[in-house]
Amino acid sequence: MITITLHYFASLREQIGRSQETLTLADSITVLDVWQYVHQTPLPDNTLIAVNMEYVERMHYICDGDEVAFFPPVTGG
Amino acid sequence: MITITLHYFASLREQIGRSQETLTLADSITVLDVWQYVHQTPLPDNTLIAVNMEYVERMHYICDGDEVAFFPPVTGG
Amino acid sequence: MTIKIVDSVFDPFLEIQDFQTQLALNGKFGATSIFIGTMRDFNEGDEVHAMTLEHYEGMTQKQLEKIITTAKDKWTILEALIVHRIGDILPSEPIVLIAIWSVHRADAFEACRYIMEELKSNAPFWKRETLSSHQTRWVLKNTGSK
Amino acid sequence: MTIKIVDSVFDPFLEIQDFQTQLALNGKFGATSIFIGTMRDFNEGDEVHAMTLEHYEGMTQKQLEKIITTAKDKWTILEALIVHRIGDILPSEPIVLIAIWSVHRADAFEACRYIMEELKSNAPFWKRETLSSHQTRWVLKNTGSK
Repeated sequence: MITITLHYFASLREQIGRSQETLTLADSITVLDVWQYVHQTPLPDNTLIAVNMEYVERMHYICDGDEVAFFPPVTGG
Repeated sequence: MITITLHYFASLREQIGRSQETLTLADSITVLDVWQYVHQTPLPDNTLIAVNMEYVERMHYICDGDEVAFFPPVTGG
Repeated sequence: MTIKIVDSVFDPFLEIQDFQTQLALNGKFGATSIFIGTMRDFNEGDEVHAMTLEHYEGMTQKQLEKIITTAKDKWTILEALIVHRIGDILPSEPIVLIAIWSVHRADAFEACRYIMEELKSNAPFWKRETLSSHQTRWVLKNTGSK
Repeated sequence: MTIKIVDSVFDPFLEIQDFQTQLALNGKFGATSIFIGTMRDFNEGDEVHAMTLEHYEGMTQKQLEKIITTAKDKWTILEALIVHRIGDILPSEPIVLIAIWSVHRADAFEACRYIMEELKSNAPFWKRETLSSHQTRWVLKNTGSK
């Protein structure tokens, strides 16, 4: 079993209505599939994805214990 | 008659042993000729020349009342 | 190198001076390049009354450290300081400070610019603006190198 | 725009703050790019104990004004401050300060860098170093973009 935490930030957090949640899966899947499994909608085009606070591509496979974050383009500085 | 003032700065001022002098000439000549007339030596290669506080080329002709300055490469900042 | 994420107004010049006095670099650095980003009271044609800066705690520090480490590989820099605001911000308050110390000027100038561009592209901060109508909006994206 | 030639030690951060409080730019600028050149205690492999900075009074101001005017043609800048030391200088004292205020960061970064490079190439200042042996030497030339 693979358990991961999902985090959402900024406008994406507001749209989803929560900032985090936990997910348990039988097998490793890609972060893109994680999004589609949980939200049943395509991932918005410009969404950035981080696993354990490092940027990853959409085809990155999750591991047990991963912290997976989805967020819109960053606008700091 | 053309009367100009000559100014020297930094290492050039020290080599020449004075910071300024006045020169009167019958006709307009170039700033390079001014140097050769006064110092009887070739102008050191990297010397910069300003007339009335603006950089000029060696072939620039002087006018009456000009302030002509000779100095080594600048090293500020 | 120091990275500070602060949730209340900071004085960029005090931050630089405090940091500089701790450094044992007297006489060793010839160049300091500093960038300060300040909140404007207008953006994209609208008056902006206030701003809230959200960030991804932990990832922010991690990404900023990575950016400084890359800058240190590319240029010869002696020290680096980054301070970034989060929380509620008012116009004319500083948002970000980057200060780089080096022996020669090219390193400080180029590392400072690089770090600022990388921060804008990769550090997980998000701005939400409150307009004069009290309406709020998320800033959609940072300008490229602008 | 302000150009100051000063013959005693100055505090770059106080200069910036004093200048900034006089500006009616609150909320109007988003970017400030600052460069500070500081005297090092070593140069070209030798310990340097002191330095004297000579300049061509009048031409200095004229050239610096020209440099800022050209920068204003090239970039959209709101304000510019240059402070440059002359006279006797000790290690770790600031030599030059350039500060540029603009709406967007590219203008401030690029104008600041440009002004510094032009100052190094064209402003009539000359440095004479006093080494640890008490021998003095003129600095022969500035490094290109370094």
